[in-house]
Amino acid sequence: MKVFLYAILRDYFDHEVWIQEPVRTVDELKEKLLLRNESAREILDNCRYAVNDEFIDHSYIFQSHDIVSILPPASGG
Amino acid sequence: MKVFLYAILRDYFDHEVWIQEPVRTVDELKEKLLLRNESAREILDNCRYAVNDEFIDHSYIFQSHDIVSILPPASGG
Amino acid sequence: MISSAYYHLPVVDEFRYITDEPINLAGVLAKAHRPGAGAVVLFSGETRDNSQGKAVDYLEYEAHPTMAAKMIYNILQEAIERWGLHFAIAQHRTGQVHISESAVVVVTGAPHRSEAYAANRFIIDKIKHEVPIWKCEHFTDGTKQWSEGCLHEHTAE
Amino acid sequence: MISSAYYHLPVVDEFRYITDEPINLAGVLAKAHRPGAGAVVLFSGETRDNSQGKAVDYLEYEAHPTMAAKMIYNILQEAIERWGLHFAIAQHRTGQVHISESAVVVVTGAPHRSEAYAANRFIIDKIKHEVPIWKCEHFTDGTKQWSEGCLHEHTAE
Repeated sequence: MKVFLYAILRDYFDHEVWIQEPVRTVDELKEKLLLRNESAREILDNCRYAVNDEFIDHSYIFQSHDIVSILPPASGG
Repeated sequence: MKVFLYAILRDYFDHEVWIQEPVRTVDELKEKLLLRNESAREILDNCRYAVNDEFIDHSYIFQSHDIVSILPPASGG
Repeated sequence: MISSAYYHLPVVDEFRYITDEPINLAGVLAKAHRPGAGAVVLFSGETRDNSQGKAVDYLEYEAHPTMAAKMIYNILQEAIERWGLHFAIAQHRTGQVHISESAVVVVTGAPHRSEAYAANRFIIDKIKHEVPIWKCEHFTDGTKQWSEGCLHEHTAE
Repeated sequence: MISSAYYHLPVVDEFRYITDEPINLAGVLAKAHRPGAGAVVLFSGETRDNSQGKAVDYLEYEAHPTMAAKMIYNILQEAIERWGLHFAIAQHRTGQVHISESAVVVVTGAPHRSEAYAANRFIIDKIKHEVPIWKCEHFTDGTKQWSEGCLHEHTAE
């Protein structure tokens, strides 16, 4: 599953991450990412998650071709 | 005494009016103007008065070389 | 004023406060940037094609130019002190102003946006209510109407 | 969109909502006039030379461009309906934005000024708090700081 990470998350991960193992939920995805860099825990807890440009909540079940975006709290302008 | 009248007052008087007779106060000035066109009474009552670009109140005593401006309620913009 | 003083005086007076020429919005906005001003707000009051249910041909503005200019300067100074602006600009046009042309522009710059908005609104409200500038609406039916002024009026426009 | 539709759709989308090029404030403002819009308000958010007591070199903005563009469009639509705007424009820049350059512009037009101001403020607040665009401050001392975001934050800026 393809995952894009933005802004401060790129200090912890690549912008684009490929998750080989199947993950079903946001919580499972977070655990997979924390295996790579556990210092990102607090930030990942505060992020919004989107699939195919639509926000999802924690009850969402990933499909195999989903493109996931992990979005830190926004503060443009 | 030279008196300048603005905006809607120019529908009642010339822009520049010369008052030959001596007038001491705003109220006396108004009476002199109303002799020329008494239909301006309500408007003149709502105007602000200025001498040499400074607002004056009804207690002001005109000097012979004063240049008077009579200013209807403003509403620019 | 000499142009080198421009950076020291936040009231930008290289634009005449009262002008009978078209307002150059882009030119005014181009001067409205300072290193410390993270928020810039511009207001332009423009002639609407309708008023009081009638089609407007054009507006005509008359001013007491010397008093109006002095009062606009004082309003800008008051806003600068009250909101800590890095600059403030205002210009009001006189004469005929046609549909969609700007009759008045106000630009404010502050470190943060709350102050830039509040000061901008303060300046235009005060210009419209207190400064000796008068508006006459000329309608397409040939009639005209001097604005009644703001002595007891609190209008949204 | 075709240019003849421009007058029917008050969301002006001839400017890209997210752009990596310098924002052309004068060009945006030039498009912000309508016969019925007597009040035009423009906000420009610009890079300040200081933040958190440190000298700023430049800001860097990153966006999720497709989501950000869609959300800005929706925010403009919401503001247009809520305040009866005659048009609304917004554009946010990405990449490096240097001191006094514009990072974001919002322009609103309404018959009267209360609505133009309120809608303008609503749009910029919502863009800053909700749209996936992130700011990284780069200081002259070589350090950088990602903005902490607005999840629980109510900032004046």
